[in-house]
This record gives sequence, C-alpha cells and structure tokens, in this order.
Amino acid sequence: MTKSLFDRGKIDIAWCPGCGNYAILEAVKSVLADLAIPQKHIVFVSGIGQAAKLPQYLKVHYFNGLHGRALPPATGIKSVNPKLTVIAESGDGDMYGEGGNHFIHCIRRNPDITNIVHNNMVYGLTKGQASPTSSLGFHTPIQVNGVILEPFNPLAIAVALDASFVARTFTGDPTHMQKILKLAIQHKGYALVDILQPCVSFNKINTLHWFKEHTYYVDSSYNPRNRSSAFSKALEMDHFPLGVIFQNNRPTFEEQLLVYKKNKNSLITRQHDIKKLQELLLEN
Amino acid sequence: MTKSLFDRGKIDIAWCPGCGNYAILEAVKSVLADLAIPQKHIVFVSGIGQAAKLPQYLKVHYFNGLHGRALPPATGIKSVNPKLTVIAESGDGDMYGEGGNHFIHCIRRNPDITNIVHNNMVYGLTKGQASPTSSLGFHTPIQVNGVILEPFNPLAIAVALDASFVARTFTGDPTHMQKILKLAIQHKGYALVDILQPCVSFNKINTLHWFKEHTYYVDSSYNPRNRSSAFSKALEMDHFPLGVIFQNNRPTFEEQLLVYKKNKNSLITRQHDIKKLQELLLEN
Amino acid sequence: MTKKGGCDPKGVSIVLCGAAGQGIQTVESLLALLAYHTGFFVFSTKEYMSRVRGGVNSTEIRIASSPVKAYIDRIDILVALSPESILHTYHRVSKNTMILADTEAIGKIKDDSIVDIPLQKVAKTVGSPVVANTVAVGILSAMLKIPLDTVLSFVHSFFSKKKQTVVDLNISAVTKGYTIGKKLSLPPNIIEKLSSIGNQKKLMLLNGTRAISIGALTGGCSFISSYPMSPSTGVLTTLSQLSHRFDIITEQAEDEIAAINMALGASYAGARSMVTTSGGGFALMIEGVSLAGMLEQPVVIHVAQRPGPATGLPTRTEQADLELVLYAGHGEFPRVIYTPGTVLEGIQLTHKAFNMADAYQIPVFVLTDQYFVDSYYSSEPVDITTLSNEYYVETTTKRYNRYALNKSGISPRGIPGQGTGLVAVDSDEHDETGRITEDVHMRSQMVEKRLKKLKEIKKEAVPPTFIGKKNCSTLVICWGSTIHIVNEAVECLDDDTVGILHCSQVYPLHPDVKKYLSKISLGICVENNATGQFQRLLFRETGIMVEHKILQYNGLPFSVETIYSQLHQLLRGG
Amino acid sequence: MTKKGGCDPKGVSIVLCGAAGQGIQTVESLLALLAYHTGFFVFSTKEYMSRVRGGVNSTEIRIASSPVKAYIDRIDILVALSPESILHTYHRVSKNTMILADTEAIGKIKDDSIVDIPLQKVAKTVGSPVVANTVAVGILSAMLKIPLDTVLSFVHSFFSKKKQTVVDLNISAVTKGYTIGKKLSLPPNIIEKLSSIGNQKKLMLLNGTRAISIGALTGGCSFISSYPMSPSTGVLTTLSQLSHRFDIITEQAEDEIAAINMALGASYAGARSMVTTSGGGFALMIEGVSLAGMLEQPVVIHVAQRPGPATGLPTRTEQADLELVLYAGHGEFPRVIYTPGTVLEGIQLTHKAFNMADAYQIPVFVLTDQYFVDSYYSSEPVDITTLSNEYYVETTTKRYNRYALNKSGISPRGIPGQGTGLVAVDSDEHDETGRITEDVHMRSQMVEKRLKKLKEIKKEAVPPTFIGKKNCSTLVICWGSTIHIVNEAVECLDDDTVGILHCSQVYPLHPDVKKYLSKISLGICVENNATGQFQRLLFRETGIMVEHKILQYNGLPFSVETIYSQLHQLLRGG
Ligand SMILES: Cc1ncc(C[n+]2csc(CCOP(=O)(O)OP(=O)(O)O)c2C)c(N)n1
Ligand SMILES: Cc1ncc(C[n+]2csc(CCOP(=O)(O)OP(=O)(O)O)c2C)c(N)n1
Ligand code: SF4
Ligand code: SF4
Ligand SMILES: [Mg+2]
Ligand SMILES: [Mg+2]
Repeated sequence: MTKSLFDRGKIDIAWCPGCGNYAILEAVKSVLADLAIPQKHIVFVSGIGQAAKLPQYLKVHYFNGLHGRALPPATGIKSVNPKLTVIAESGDGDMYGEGGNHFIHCIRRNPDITNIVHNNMVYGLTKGQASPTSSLGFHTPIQVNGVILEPFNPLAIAVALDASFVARTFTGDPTHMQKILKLAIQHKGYALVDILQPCVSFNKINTLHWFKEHTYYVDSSYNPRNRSSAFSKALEMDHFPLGVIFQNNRPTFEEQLLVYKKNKNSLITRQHDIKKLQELLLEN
Repeated sequence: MTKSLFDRGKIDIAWCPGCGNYAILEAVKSVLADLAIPQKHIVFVSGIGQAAKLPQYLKVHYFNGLHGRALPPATGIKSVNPKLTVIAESGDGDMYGEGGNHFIHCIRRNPDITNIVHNNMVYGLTKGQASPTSSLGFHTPIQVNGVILEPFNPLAIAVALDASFVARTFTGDPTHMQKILKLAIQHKGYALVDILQPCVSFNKINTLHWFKEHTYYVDSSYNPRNRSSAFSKALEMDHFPLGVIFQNNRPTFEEQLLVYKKNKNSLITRQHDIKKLQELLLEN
Repeated sequence: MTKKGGCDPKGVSIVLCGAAGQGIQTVESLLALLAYHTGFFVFSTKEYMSRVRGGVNSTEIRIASSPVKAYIDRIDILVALSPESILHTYHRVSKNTMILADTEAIGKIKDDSIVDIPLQKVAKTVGSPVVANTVAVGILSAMLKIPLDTVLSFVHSFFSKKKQTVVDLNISAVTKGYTIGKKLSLPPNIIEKLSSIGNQKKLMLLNGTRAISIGALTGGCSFISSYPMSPSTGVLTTLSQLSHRFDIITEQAEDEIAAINMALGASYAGARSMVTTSGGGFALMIEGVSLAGMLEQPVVIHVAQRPGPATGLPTRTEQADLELVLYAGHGEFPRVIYTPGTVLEGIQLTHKAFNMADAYQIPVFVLTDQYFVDSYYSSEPVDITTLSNEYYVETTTKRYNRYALNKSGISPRGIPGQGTGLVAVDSDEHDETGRITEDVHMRSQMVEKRLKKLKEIKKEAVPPTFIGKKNCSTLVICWGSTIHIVNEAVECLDDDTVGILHCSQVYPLHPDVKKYLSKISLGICVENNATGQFQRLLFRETGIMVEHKILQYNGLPFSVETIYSQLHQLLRGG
Repeated sequence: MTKKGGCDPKGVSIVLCGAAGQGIQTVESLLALLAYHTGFFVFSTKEYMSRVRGGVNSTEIRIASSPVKAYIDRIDILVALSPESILHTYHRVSKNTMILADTEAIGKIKDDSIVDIPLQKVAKTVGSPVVANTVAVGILSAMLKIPLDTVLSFVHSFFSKKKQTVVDLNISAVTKGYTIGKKLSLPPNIIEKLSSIGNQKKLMLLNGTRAISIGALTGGCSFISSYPMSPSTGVLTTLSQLSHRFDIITEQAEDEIAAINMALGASYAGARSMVTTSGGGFALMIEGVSLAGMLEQPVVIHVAQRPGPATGLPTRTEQADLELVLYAGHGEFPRVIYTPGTVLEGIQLTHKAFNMADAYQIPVFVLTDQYFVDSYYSSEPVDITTLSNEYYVETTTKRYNRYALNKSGISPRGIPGQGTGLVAVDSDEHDETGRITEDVHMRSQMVEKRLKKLKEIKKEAVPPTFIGKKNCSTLVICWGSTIHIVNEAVECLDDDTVGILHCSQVYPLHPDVKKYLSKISLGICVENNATGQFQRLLFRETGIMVEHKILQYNGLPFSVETIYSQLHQLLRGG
C-alpha cells in the first residue's frame, strides 16, 4: 500500500510552519501504508486541540469528538465492531488533563486500540497555557509565576496501571516514530504512544533541540516486560528514554465481552428476536 | 483533648451493623483528639457514598459535596485559608472512579490536605456494583460475568504521581489505623490513606477475614523515601502491604501561591484597594 | 393533612413497613407475584431511604379484581416490622386499618387494636430467623383467601433454584403463617373489599424499569454504557442480566461523561445505543448531548428523575428535571422527549425513541422518575411482536458525504466499514464531508440543516391521551408517571365536566394539546415539582397559561387521595 | 448581501486582514492605543479562526471624534496582508474603499485601485522582517494625520520594556512608514471623514474581558479557578497577570468540573470566588451549578458564549446559551443572569454579581460572548470608587445552624474558623444544621426556603435601558453585546417612532420590561442565535410574544448596516 492513499491532496493545514505535528502526520501515513490495513477499517478518534486536528488531514474514517473525550468513543467503536483498527489521538492537555479519568480507566479496560498523544508540554490551540506535562517553572500567561504542579508522567502512570503497551518516541526521529507506531498498532490491547513534539509557537523551552538533548534510546538489552524496572525507566525525566518502555499480554476488553464469547462477528450484524422479547414480557 | 468532643451523641447512623466504617469513624475521632487540633479549624470534605457520610457523624465543619468531587473543594478551602486542617474523605468509587481526574491532579498540585479513602472494593450506597478496586472476576448485578477491568492500584498510581505521602491501613487494626491517620494529618502536603474496609452487605469476597489473610505490615526496615522500591511495594496485591509506602517533601500548593509569598494570613482577611482599581481602569 | 373524604379507592391496600435490610422487598415480590399468579390485579410501589440497612422504608401492595395502578394513602392492612413503622405510617392509618405487628420486633405498644403476629418466634421454631418474611407472606395470603395449594406451589417454584433445605424451610414457614392468618378475624370493611376480588386470566406484571429495558431491546438496543445512580441503575442492571440471553454490550463506565461518549462512539460504529442516568449524572452528560446534536449521532438517553438540587434525595421521586432535559446542551439542535405514564408506554416509547433517534439522527430522551421505575402493576398482556424497527444506515460509496445537504436536513447515514466511503463526524462546525470549516455560509446552512429536522419530527409527535367526556370544561393536565394517580382521583370525583389530558411526549408537543387546551374553561396542571415546569412548557408552546397547578415536592409521589382532595377543593371549594 | 443604502456610519474604518501569526494583533494594539492616546475615539474588534498560524483573520479599527462602539461592515481603508485577504473582505469592500496591500506578500492582483505598500521590503531595509507591522502603523498614522512626534513618543513608550535595539528598529520602521503614508493621496470621502476627527480629553479604553476582570476585583473577587476555553480564557489570564498587584488566587484547574467545585470550596471558606468558561466547559459545570443551588453557596459564573453545538466555532460569536444558563442544574433553585452590553455594564454588573451572590447565597451568571469580550472601545472615564461591597459573612456562635429557617429564606452565613459554630453544608437534602434528612416536611420547607429568595432577588433586578422617544410605537429589543450595534443602526434610521430596549439583566426580568412591551405596537427581537431564545424568555416572563426577530447565527457579530437594513425592510418594506 502506498502512503499517498491517505493523502488528502492540496489542503489547508491549520498547523504552524515548523510544528512537530507535521512529522507525526507523515509517520502515521507511512505506518498505515506499511501495515496495509484496508482504509475502510481504520477509524481515528480525536478530541480537541491542535494535535486533535490530525484526522482532518488523513483519508480515513474519523470521529472528532469533544476535548478530552477521545478514549470513550474509541472504546465504544472498538467494542461494537472489533474488526476496525481504532486509533485515538490528541494532545497532552486533552488526554492527560481534561481526559485524565478516561486515560486511567481505559488503560484498565484494555480495548485493543492505539492511543497516540502529541506531547508538546503546552496547550497549543488555546495559546500557550501550561499542560499537565509542562515543566516546573514554565511561564505562561496564566502561570505567571511559573508552573508549580508536579509534571504528569504518562509513562509511569501507565505502568502503574499495568497498561498493556507503553512507549515514547519523538518527532525529531521519523524512523523511530514509525517503528514505535507500528509496534503499537500491531500490539493487541491498549497501546500508549507518547510522542514528544515541539510546539514552535508556545513552547520556547522544550524545543526540537531541547528534546534532542534530553532524550536517549533505550538499548536493545532493555526488557520491557518487567513492571518494576519499567517504572524506574519511566521515572527518568532528566533524559527521557525513547522506545517501548513496558509491554504485557493482558486479554483485551472486547474479547472478554459476553457478546463475543460465542459469536465473533461484529455486534451490528445482529438483531434481537422479537419472539423472545414477547416471552420475556410475560415472564415472572 | 478528648475523643467525645467530636461525638454527636445518640444519632442514627446510616451504616449497616458490622460495617468497617464504624471503626474508621472511631479512629478518626481518636486521632483528632490526640492531635488536639481546635475543632473550629477542622474541615471535612466528602463526596457521596456510604463512606462519604462520615462527616455527618462528627462534630466538625464539613462540606458534603458531589459524588467524586471532594478534592477540588478541599483544595479551594485550603488555599483560601491555610490555617484550616482539611480532610477529604470518601469511598473508592467516589475517589478513584468518578473522581479519578481530581485524584491525579490533586496529587500533582500537592495541597496540604489528608485524603482518606474507604476502600471496600465495591459501590456500597448504590448497592453492590464493581468499583475501580474490585477484584478481577468479582460478580455483581451489572458485572454479571465478573469484573474484567484491571483493578485500580491507588498506591502505585500515587507513587507514579510522586505523591508526597502514600499509606495503606485496615479497619481490622484500629491502632495501626490511628497511627497512619495521625502521620498523614501531620504530614505537610497531600497525604493519601487508603483504608481497606469490609462491606458486609455487598462484598462477600473481601471480608474482614479475607483482608486479615491478605495483608501484612511493612517492616521497620522499609524505607518509604525511595520511589522505585515504593512502587514495587505498592504493586504487591496478593498480600497488601500496610503502612507508609511512600513519602517525600515536596513544597505544598498553598505555600507556592503568590498571595502567600509576602503575607501568610488567610486570603479572606484582605480586600482590594479600590483606588488601585480606579487607576487600573485608566491604565493603557 | 388534606381532606380525603369521598375518595375510597378500590381493592385492599397492604403496607409493609420496616427497616432497610429487613427483607420488605422479599415480602413484596413474594406477595405481589403470588397475587399475580393467583390472578388478582396487583400494584406495588416502594418508598425507601438512601441507605442499605436501618431507617424506615415502606412498600404498598394493592390487590383488586380490576386494574389498580396507582399509589393511595389509605392502608387497609399494615404490617409493621420495626418500632419506627407505626410513627412513619401514622398519618395514613385510620380506625379501619388493621395493624399487624411482630411485637417482639417492634416493642410493646399500648394499642389494643394491634394484632400481634409472632413472625420471629415462628421463624425460629421453623428453623431460621431469615424466614420471618415468608411467615408474613403465609399470614397475608391466608387473609387474602388465596388457596393454600396455590401458595405452596408458588413458594415451591419461587425458591426452586435454591437448595432443597431452603425450599423446605420456606414451605414450612409459609404454612405456619397460613395457619395463623386463617385464624385472624378481619374487620368487616376488609372482608367486603376482599370478597369482590376474583380471579383473572394471565396478566403481565411489570415495573417501569423492566418496561424501559424491554422497550430498549425491542427498539434494537445493543449497547448501553452508564454509571450507577439511583433510581436509574435498574435499566443497566436489567439489561446486564439479560445480556446472557440477548446480544447487548452493557458497560459500567468510569463516570457519566465516559458513558455518553462511549454510547456515541458505539452509535457511530453502527449500534443502537443508550445511557441511563439521573439528574446529577445527566448534568455531567450535557456536553455529550450537545455533541450528539452536532455529530447528528442517534442516541437514547433515559433520565429517571429524583429530587434535587445536587444530591438531593437520592432514592425518592420528583419531576423537576423537565426543563434541564429540554434545554440541555450548548448551542441549538432538535431533540424529542418522551414521558411515559404507563408501563405499556414505557415499552412503546422507548422502542420509538430508538427509531426516532435513528430516523432523525438526534438525541431522544425517555424521561421518567423514581415512582415510575419502581412501581409494578399487572395489566392485560400486549403483543409487542408488531413493534418493528426501521434501519436507516446506508452502504456508503466512494463519494459519500456524511453531512450532505438536502431538503430534509437528514443526510444519509453511513457507518465505518460498511461500503467504500469514509465516514467523518465532527464536533467542530463542518462542511458536507465532515471536515472543519469556518465558512460563514456553510455555518448558516449547517445550523439550518440541523434545525429544520424539527419540522418532520413534529409530524411524528405522539398525541396526548384524553380521558373524559368530549365537552368537559375542566382539564386536569399531567405528564409522565402521574397519569394513573390522576386517573383514579378523577374517577373518584365522578364529574362529567372534568377530563384528563396526559402527555407522554412533552417535546415537541402534538398540536392536539393546544386544541384541547383552547376548548376548556379551566385547566389544572398536576406536577411533582415546585415551580410548574410543564405549565411553563405548555405556555411556551401553546401560548395558553394553565390557571391552576397542583404541586408536590416532598420527595413522595402524589396519592390518589391527595389529588382527589385538591381537585375537590379547587372545583368545589372544599 | 442585505441592502445597506442609507446607513453610513461615522468615522473611518480601517480593516487589517491577514493570516494568524502575521501580527495583526500588534498593529491593532499599536494603532488603537496610538489613536486613543492621540485623543481619538476608537473601537476595535477582531474575527479570527481557531488556529495559531495561517488562515485568514481580520481586525476592524474605527476611529472618530465622537464615540464609536460597534462593528460596521463598511471598510474605508483595507490593509491586506495575505493573498486570501482580498477574497475574505470582498463583500465589505466598495468603490470607496482604499486598499493598501503589500503586493510582495499577497501576490500580483489585477486591480489598479490597489495601493502597493512595500511593508516587507521596508522592514528588511530597516533590519528585520518582523517590523513590517510597525511600518504599517507608520503608514496608517500618517494617513490619520497623527503628528509624527506623537507617533514616535508612543512607539518609544510601547516598546520601552524591550531591548534598545528593538526600540530603535521599531522607531525607524514607524518613521519609514510615516514617510510613505504621508505621500499617499487619500480619496476625498476619507479625507472628509478624517477631517472631522478631533482630539479628546483622557478616555478609558477597555474590552469586555478587561471590564469583567476589573468588575470582579471591584466586587471583591479573590479566587478564580478555571480551565482554558476560548473566548472565556481572557478573564483568567487578565486576573492572573493582575495577581502580582492584587491579592487573588488564580488557578488553572484540571477540568471545568474541578474549576467550579474548587470555586465552591473557596467560597465556603470565605473567599469571593468565580469561574470563567464557555458553552462546552459550562456544560461540564452544570452539576456544580446545582450544588451551588443546594449548598446556597455564592459563586459567580462568567460564560462567554461562542457558537455551538459541541466544539462549534471556537473563536467566534453567538448568543445561543441563554436557555442553557437559565435552566442549568437539576432540581429547582434561584439564580440571576446579567448580560452586560457596554463595558461599563461589564464592570458594574460583575461587581454587582459578587454582591448579589453573597447577599442571596446563589449562583450569579455574567453572560457575555466573544464579540463582547474581544471588542475594545474608548469612552468617558468613570468613577468606580463608589462601587462598594457589602459583606454578609457572620461570626458564628455555638448554636449556629447553617440553614436556619426564617422568613426570607436567607440564613446567616458563617465560615469555618470565624466564630465558635460549626459550618456544615450539604449536597443532600438537609435540615437546619446541614445534616442529611429525608423528612418530608423538612424537605418541603427547604425547597420553599430556597425558592422564596427569588422574591427579594426580583426587587433588585436591573431595569432595562430604554433609548428613544417616550411614545415610540416600535421597540427593537436586545440583550447583551448587541446594544451598541442596534443603537447605531437605529440612530441611522432616524425615526422617532422606533425605540430600543436593552436588557442587561435577563433573569429575573425587571417589571419595567413588561411595561415597555405592553405599550408598543411592534416589537423586534435582535439576537445572535437561530431560534430567538430571548424572545421565548420574554414570552415566558411577560406573556407578550414579540412579533419579529432579526437573527444571525453564522458566527459573526451583527453589523450596524445589517441591523439597519433589516429594520428598514421590516418597517418600510424595503
Ligand atoms: C470542555 C472544553 N474545555 C476546553 C476547551 C478548549 N480547548 C481546546 S483545545 C485545548 C487544549 C489544547 O491543548 P492540547 O490538548 O495539549 O493540544 P495541542 O493544541 O497542544 O495540540 C483546550 C483547553 C474545549 N474545547 N472544551
Ligand atoms: C454524579 C453522580 N453519579 C452517581 C451517583 C450515585 N452514587 C452515589 S454513591 C455512589 C458510589 C458509592 O461507592 P463508593 O464511592 O465506593 O462509596 P461506598 O458507598 O462504597 O462507601 C454512586 C455511584 C451520584 N450520586 N452522583
Ligand atoms: S501552536 Fe504549537 S502545536 Fe499548535 S500547530 Fe502551532 S506549533 Fe504546532
Ligand atoms: S453497604 Fe457496605 S459499606 Fe455501606 S454501610 Fe453497609 S456494609 Fe458499610
Ligand atoms: Mg499540547
Ligand atoms: Mg466503596
């Protein structure tokens, strides 16, 4: 399959020139093409924010929902039609801030979806307020004295929640990004991909250069199957490790649902038997 | 100070006979008396549920708010009047389910409050549905095929969030409960106390006996200052460790607020200077 | 207390009163089912506190030989199980009430009229204190003159899934109770009432919760995600129980926000989906309601009202969320609100809700309340096999546009994976393809597209139910759960000039509503709230201000007698 | 396009149009402030896309020698900074419009009438492309005949906090621009308009955001917790900036639910607290609004409307959340809704909101919209030192009861730590002490207690503003941000029979509103929404159905000309 299949041609893209989002868009296209998933089986679900505009620039199905609420519809979609490849993506503010409760409980639920978070450590669309991942001391028009909330560490929390796949990558390395995205989509179960992404307009601290200086690749000897060591790895924030941090093989949400125990077909092809309902009515 | 100071006398208590909540109520009274905090400086904040009724049975100030929303008002109260001892308490469903997002972000914010969670691994007040901490396979009227969501591990998540104080205790051991509650209230910063509490009406699995069999005390050599080892400790779920699991000394939310940088008095004693406002109006 | 003279509702009313955890519910189901299986018409409703043990709750069971479907104040037989029971029911007890009490349990009471029934003692002699309730059932069935055979065979089948020892225990308990009951001398008024009760053919026994749940399945519902909240949880529970037998996903979400957003995702993927909630939970869904409006994503929202504001009275009843539901969601988009009054409407309108949601791609509400969902009654069985579904999902083609503009405002709806087209739905204002746009003309067109659906929706409005003589001059107007109560009260009035208008669809209103209102000289709105929300809605929609309201907002349902006496006072000055 | 003949608003209108990130905002603030400091009356408003770079945005700056406070369609001078600018403003451009464009930036355009202004080129020669905007300011100030001295000293002070090199750069840029501007020959109509602009004494320049923020501080606000959401964020940002100078906690919450609940906690502890939000964020606060109603906890809620449903058009304007705000919250409890139209009302009513919230222990709303918060204008300075606050918190005694029942329904409010009493507030229905109760009588009393406050609240309603001759037969009715637009349009009509009624408090309505409505023969509601929500509210409250509506729901504010021509058409049939 070719990447161009997902191209929407000459369209106006609402991102700033130089924004890391472009690299994510390209990586996503490449990976979808590589994986050769039929277009009609790919659904993107996003929230609201700059990151959340990504599906608008792809030839795929999408559900562009509310700020912070990408994961619940993604879970709904996947459970109704498990044949679909469902990718929930949004920004750090959306997923970890407004959507924090869904982030937690979706990981517990473990639907077979991919969760891409464009982590630019700032609120882009609303023009530069702190996000949950903003560094301590980060100055913004609201945080006039600098951020005083401990930065949210999505990887550590995902490991604490026993997420079935936890990874980090970085827009500065498209190859790595593709590799990780591919593994995440192929992984059976919930897969978090936190992507460090520079926001050239509002984050003058965590720039492309800064990220290059403050990241490193986990080496090939690293074993992502151990939860405690994954946690220690995830805690590293002076230099962010890039790669698959944690992985396990928990059963997925859908496969444990009663409706799929006997019948693997999508739920939407079935109808209730009205005669059985009539009987139910008189049952007591 | 005597415990009876907090007694409300002969009142009707809405808990079931044999419920673990009674022990928590008694422990709370003892600790408040021991700490000799003037009654007029103690504010309880609760959500909704059986656990959340606790303040009704105490002679203290209280703000009995919405289901899942105890932590935000507690933060509001503490920041407006740091002299108050603020205790936010509720059930596991309330704090970790509906209130999950506040749980996360309150830990990041780190106000100097105590967060008591009555963890009975079930929704009591609404009659027996699964809570985030219910065990896998737990059967309920809704989870007819047993719980399939990975149990929420509050301690591990709190450690992942770098909470400033994380502890677990158990209604079966009042002395331990008092010890831990005391440390938590005395701790400067956000302090989580997860209390394992049997629900005799709806949780026939995690009974008093079961908890006795499935808990142990962390020993005196355990060092709660190491985040990685605290995480490993928190992950133990075959036998739940009891004690202070993690502790650090992050600065509190209030003490970092601009309003208290120069002036330590409660905010409510101050008024804006109308002349300065008049000047502001003409400033451009 | 309001005056109740003149209204003496039919049948026998048995009230069981005791603490939570004392097993009143077991007596309720045993006795109601037994009466139902015997062929009596039966009604039962409960009022209970927001706690698991203790306090004081009561259940009313009415039994009659013709349909009974409403709550009455009068108590013919009171079974008092706890000390507080007497005080709790004091204002409903008259000299004609026969009071049975286990004096061992409730303590000595200086009242000779109280008949002691030694439930605990008998239970203990039988073998276990747990079967005290079954003893009570035995006593009451003897009093109701249900043949012992019938009682025994019913108790047998009721416990059939339990161990043999349990069955045996209950059989001896009920038998012992029966013997006691037979010996009780009933006061003449009760004997008279009982004598008129005859056997009926096979009936249907349902409460509101079950009606909504069956209606949902009939409407093709295959997905429900919700968060527990009294009194709405029953629908989630019922559907979960039924998920062994019907293909439906029932998911307890982490919060109400997740619930509605999951349901919208499920709907997008092609399922017929719903949520069930109550006031405070619904408040959290309001952004999601607005999303449904914008995405044009079908979804059914069951809101079971309870008294607010905030947590209010979690287990009690009220009708004070009508306006919240009517105006929920920022921005402007169409919706439909059904307010079933009968269990049959509960089935039919929930079924219709799914079809309307799908046909018009809108959120549809089923608005009930605690009294409705928790009240059971028996009625003539209905044939629901005629309730068919229309499916509107189309197979997409390459050029598919989710929001194609056309005359009706209803764009063909595709779902992902079915067809070659791409299905893009968008929370931002969008163009026909579903892509974000800020074009001012497209914006206006999309607003108009969404709103013009209302025109067709209005044509499908359910007409109000009119009961009475064609030329009646007074109309008692009600909506939702109060219909049976109002009906019985008006029957009591026995006045040809008084009719009833019940709306089971409150928005948009059927044009007949206005017609009825214009013909009368006096209108009276009956509402379980403090401000008359439906009166305001009627005014908004018809321009007619109904003069009078009968309101109640103490957390309890109206009783037949209250409505009767208030109507009486209004119409006849006392 | 609607006909605009006959309405030619005063002053000069300069429109800057370009992509986001091109610095239009800088030109806006520089030019508006410069004009303001020169002593001109100035108005400016922006319409912008929901993106950070690119797209096409525009800002209108009106300059005149008497007050200008409203958006007009007419463009006298267009400064086109991007290729899309011409198309974007096409329908507003007439043969009288002077178009300035940096053809290097926008590309060749086959239109001789366009005047090329080489912003980029000049900026580069000066030393940096960034100062292109300052060059534009230079050109425009020369055209406006602002003396060069004034311009230079203003630019100096504007950049005074930056490095000297930055100041120097901008000084040479503005000087170069000035030279270019002086050479431009202006068309006679513009010259005429400009000639009438004279200098004024010290004025006050504010936008809605700043007005609300200053009003809040004036009302004693010491706590705001909110979550960013356009167009409401400005109030949080402004107060945060001011937190260096005033004692106020400004906290960015994790979500809107946290925001309102934090604010309620702060209020409970004794702070005057508020939140600022917009439609979707407000939808998430609705359970919290109901909590405020139940706790009787004062809180001020600023809702800056934007077009919905759902995400809608995040950065644009609409007035479609009136009903949502009016009916928000499950259950029944009183509230107040202010809808300031002028910046002065923005200050005064926000101040009043805090005092009303405290006096009646209720949630009070300040309902604005994007057009209101983002529009600046200069006006005569006012004295706000007379705006005093009344504090209602009482020192508690041992026997303190938070919900003591009394005639007014307003129980004395204590706060924890102040006095010897305990302060218990409760989301469940409660008794006088604040403890949970399920007592039916207490429930009724508490419902009545909460609702009866409305009676006193009504007495403090802000009267509507009437503009016109006493005996006018037609009334143009508006609320919130549209007042100045309507006012200028009606002035244009120059018809003694047409008056204006503006409501800056929409709920509860002042009784005068009904008086005005009853006297007229024709009413016209002007609303920035698709269904006429205020028309419905007027009907609900007064029983009078205003016949006509002028509605707009494309995301843009009304223009003076649109209102004029629609009124013209309605009144004179063309
Ligand atoms: C309920 C709600 N609250 C707030 C907003 C406003 N809002 C839109 S995007 C956004 C944050 C964007 O930050 P992030 O999610 O990090 O995405 P980015 O723009 O940085 O990619 C906010 C607060 C909204 N649309 N809805
Ligand atoms: C918004 C909202 N959703 C749901 C409810 C219903 N509700 C009340 S308590 C409760 C859960 C109780 O469980 P938990 O918090 O564990 O407390 P417990 O009763 O077990 O002590 C729920 C779901 C509510 N009151 N408000
Ligand atoms: S604001 Fe930041 S994140 Fe958004 S498009 Fe621009 S650079 Fe990218
Ligand atoms: S339901 Fe469970 S938690 Fe609630 S009071 Fe009873 S035993 Fe305790
Ligand atoms: Mg971001
Ligand atoms: Mg619990």
